[in-house]
Amino acid sequence: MYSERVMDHFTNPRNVGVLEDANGVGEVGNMRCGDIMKLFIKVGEDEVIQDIKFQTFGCGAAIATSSMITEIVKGMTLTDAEQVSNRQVAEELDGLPPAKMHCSNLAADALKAAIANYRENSQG
Amino acid sequence: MYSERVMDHFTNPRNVGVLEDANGVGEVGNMRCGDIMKLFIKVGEDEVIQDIKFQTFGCGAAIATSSMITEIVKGMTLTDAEQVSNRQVAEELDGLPPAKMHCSNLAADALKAAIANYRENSQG
Amino acid sequence: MRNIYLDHAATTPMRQEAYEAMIPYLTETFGNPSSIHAFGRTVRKDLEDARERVANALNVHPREIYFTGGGTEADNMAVLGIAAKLQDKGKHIITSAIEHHAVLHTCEALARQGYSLTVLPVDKFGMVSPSELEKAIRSDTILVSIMQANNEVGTIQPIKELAAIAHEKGVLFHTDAVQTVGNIPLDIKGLGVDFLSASAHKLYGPKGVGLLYIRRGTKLASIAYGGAQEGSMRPGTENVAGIIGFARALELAITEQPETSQHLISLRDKLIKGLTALPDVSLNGHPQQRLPGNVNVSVERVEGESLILSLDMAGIAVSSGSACTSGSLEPSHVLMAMGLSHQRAHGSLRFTLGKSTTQEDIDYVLEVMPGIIERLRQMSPVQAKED
Amino acid sequence: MRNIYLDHAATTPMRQEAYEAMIPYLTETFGNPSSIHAFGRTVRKDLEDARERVANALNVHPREIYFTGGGTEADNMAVLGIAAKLQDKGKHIITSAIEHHAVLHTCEALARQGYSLTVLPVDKFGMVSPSELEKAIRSDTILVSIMQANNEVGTIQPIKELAAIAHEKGVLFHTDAVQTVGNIPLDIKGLGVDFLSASAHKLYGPKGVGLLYIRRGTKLASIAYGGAQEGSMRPGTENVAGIIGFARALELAITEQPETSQHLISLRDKLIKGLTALPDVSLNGHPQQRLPGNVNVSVERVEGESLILSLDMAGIAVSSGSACTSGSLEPSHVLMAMGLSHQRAHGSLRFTLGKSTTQEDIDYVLEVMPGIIERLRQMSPVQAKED
Ligand SMILES: Cc1ncc(COP(=O)(O)O)c(C=O)c1O
Ligand SMILES: Cc1ncc(COP(=O)(O)O)c(C=O)c1O
Repeated sequence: MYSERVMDHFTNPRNVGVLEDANGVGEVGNMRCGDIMKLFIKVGEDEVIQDIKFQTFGCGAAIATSSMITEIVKGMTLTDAEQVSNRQVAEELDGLPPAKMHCSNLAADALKAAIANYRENSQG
Repeated sequence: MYSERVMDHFTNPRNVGVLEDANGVGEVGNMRCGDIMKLFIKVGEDEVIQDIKFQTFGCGAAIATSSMITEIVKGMTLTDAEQVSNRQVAEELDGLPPAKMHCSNLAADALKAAIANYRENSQG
Repeated sequence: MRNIYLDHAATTPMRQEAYEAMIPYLTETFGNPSSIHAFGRTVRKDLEDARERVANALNVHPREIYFTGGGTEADNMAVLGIAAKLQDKGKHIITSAIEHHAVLHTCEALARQGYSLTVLPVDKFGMVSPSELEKAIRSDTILVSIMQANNEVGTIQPIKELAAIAHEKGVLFHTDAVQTVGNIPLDIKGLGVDFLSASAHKLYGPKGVGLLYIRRGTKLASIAYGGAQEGSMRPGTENVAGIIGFARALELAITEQPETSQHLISLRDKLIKGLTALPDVSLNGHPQQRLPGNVNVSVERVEGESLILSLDMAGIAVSSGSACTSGSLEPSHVLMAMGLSHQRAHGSLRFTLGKSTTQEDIDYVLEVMPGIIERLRQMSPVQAKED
Repeated sequence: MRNIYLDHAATTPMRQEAYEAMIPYLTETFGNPSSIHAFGRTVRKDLEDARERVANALNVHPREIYFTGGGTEADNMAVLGIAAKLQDKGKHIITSAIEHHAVLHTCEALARQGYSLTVLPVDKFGMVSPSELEKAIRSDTILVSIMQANNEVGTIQPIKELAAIAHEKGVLFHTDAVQTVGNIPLDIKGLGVDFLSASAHKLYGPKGVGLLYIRRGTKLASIAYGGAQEGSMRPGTENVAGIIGFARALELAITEQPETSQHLISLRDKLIKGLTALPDVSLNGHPQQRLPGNVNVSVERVEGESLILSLDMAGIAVSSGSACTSGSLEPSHVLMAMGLSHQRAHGSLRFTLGKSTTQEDIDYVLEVMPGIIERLRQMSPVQAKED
């Protein structure tokens, strides 16, 4: 069902947890469809993502995509990070089962939400 | 499917053929349903069936019932012979498959037709 | 690595006796039972012999047994067959909210075709209420279909009582007994049902074969057309090997049922006790009226598929009612009908024990579960309520 | 005693390779392909692999293959599925008078439900006329279903031409290829059909499994409801072992088809020649457009079941279109549609040859036939016309 990469990220998820000094937090999904992703980012002065962590309630795909996106965007500028799509995350994981492409593949959305939250915070 | 007795009568039918000096002939069945039985009887002065032969176009059950009835009624008086029923013939054969009870079990009818024919002949 | 199969409600391993009974029909004894030559007659005899043995095991008449291509087909035959047969009498059908999709989706298809459908609710234990059924029956009701035991949560319904209520009002009663045959005592005549579905692969027989019991004197319209096999109710050359294997498995399942049940109940209760002792893990389904081998729990703040994957990596095979495992976006309709929150439904885990399950298997499950839950909870954004 | 099986159109012996392919799935590899744990995933993979191999053998896409519980089920799915799907477009269905009951009875059931049915006649060889089809198509025609080759008389229809006529008028085309797969060259894409039925037990595979090819882009309503197996078209736990055995048998049948056909044709022609040289024995079906293994003759003045029984006692297994063997009071609808007299229909005899049939088998048949015919004719009240 899942690729080895998915199983690797499910088994050894990178950057799990709460980022205490986050300046952007995004949460997407809902309990109805059984996937909730929360991304914490710490954005530096240069608009670079210095640190990132996630918490996810969800299936193997949800956890793996969360883990994968933290690896992808760590060190990226916000502008670059915003370009990352859910599809790209799935590709980095060597694909996801068709049924999983929709509901469990929200990591890029969570990131966008976190970036939006950061921008709100830093403007206000 | 068929009892051993049926198969015995099918394989070694008794009294097959045309009775040249028959004084009663009965034919029942038709080609539509695929069973035709012809019974020839030679009735003596004492109304006893002295000889009997059959010709049958039909399945195993049709041939076996024809053969069986010739054995049953040979030597019987017409009054006794008329009492023989299709069911009785089937019982003497240790039964017939349900599907065969209707179409292929016409021997007693053929006999009745032969007796009726004899009576007609002897009255006329 | 361990290889512990605790998903017997999904399917069971074939038992050796059933497999061995099938071998001749997959090799030399290949005739078509409809053929009248010797090759055919041999197989016909063995097929009818199998029907008789099944009927004996179920204490019904051989002519009441119709072999099918599985439990789903048996359910479809009963529900669609009655609907077509009795449509002039009425078009109202009653079922329950926790039926297997083989019944529920079939009833829903009828509803789309203009039938009227009442889906009875269940209580928090998954129980249908006899008085609700009584209230639901109308003058145009033609069928009540309620499963004997639920495949997800294991709740056993009071079928005898429910069937009696239907019959009192002159309504036919079907029960899906796919999960019960061989698992609880089964007395079809005593239950008083008109139709009953079973499936071979749930009782250590082959996949792709089942049966529908049709009480003598009741008639169904057939839902497929062709040859005269199975009284024209299930046309098509019979899955002879499958039927023979089914018959063998069923006979044995019924004979061994008292012993098997006892074995399963003791392991089940041990597993329930151990799991529900873990923090925020609760039992789903009825505490007493429950299939011997069924343990269904919800693990708060954790999603079911993640639990399955984690257990799978530990060599334990189980299932879940989470959306991710149902192929749809919704979690189990059974758990939702029982009033579980989305979180508990998504975090459900079903262990279904079988004949070969051991104490050690249960011990091992209880050993690895805390760590698995802990790890996933640490990843979860859903926090425990402080008290 | 001899034991010569010449009833391969009824069913074929399982081939060793198919049986061996099935064994794991009747023993250790028992998971439910819908389960997401390792036990399930293994089986899912093997099942999808089987689908792919079948698709490759048939030169179609794996997603065009739907496994079923036999040829009858595939036929029902196609005919009932299109009828339900397109009922708003029209309710006229066209089939032929010589279809297998799996198609004919299904069409007749639709006719009872208010569909309009045209049953195309056939000529004395059992051939459907393309121009008759063309004339029969109406603006409300939704499906044409014509078998590729007839199971009784072996006549092969010009499916490519017939399908093209249907398509020209925008009508979908189904063909029952149960008797042809593995017996004649099969090019589904070339034929241009939208749906095609096949059955495993006619090609040395197991009983109770078949397939429906559904051309991509066409859609059927499903006729059974339950789980999401086979794209929800055939719900219910898959007959995994059967499907795996089917795949193996089908692959091999297609690969070996040229060789098998050649073998069968030479034996067939020898048998036809020998039988029709006997007095008042005539060939039924088409002299050229004929299945490689099919020999169907009528023996004047003798009834078919008697012939079967006599041959059976001589160790030869064959079948007949006589009423006695059909379980009804009427002889074969196929022979009657071809205009045979009742006598010739009742006196029909079908020999269907298979892979393992030998020259010696044919010699032996030709050796015993004269005596058998003679004996039965001597019992017959039907006399030869003197000329
Ligand atoms: C032409 C044809 N169609 C359909 C069928 C039905 O196939 P099955 O017996 O697998 O249901 C058969 C054989 O019985 C057949 O010969
Ligand atoms: C309660 C119940 N009914 C019906 C079915 C369907 O049976 P089958 O898979 O044999 O079609 C199942 C199992 O899948 C079941 O658990």
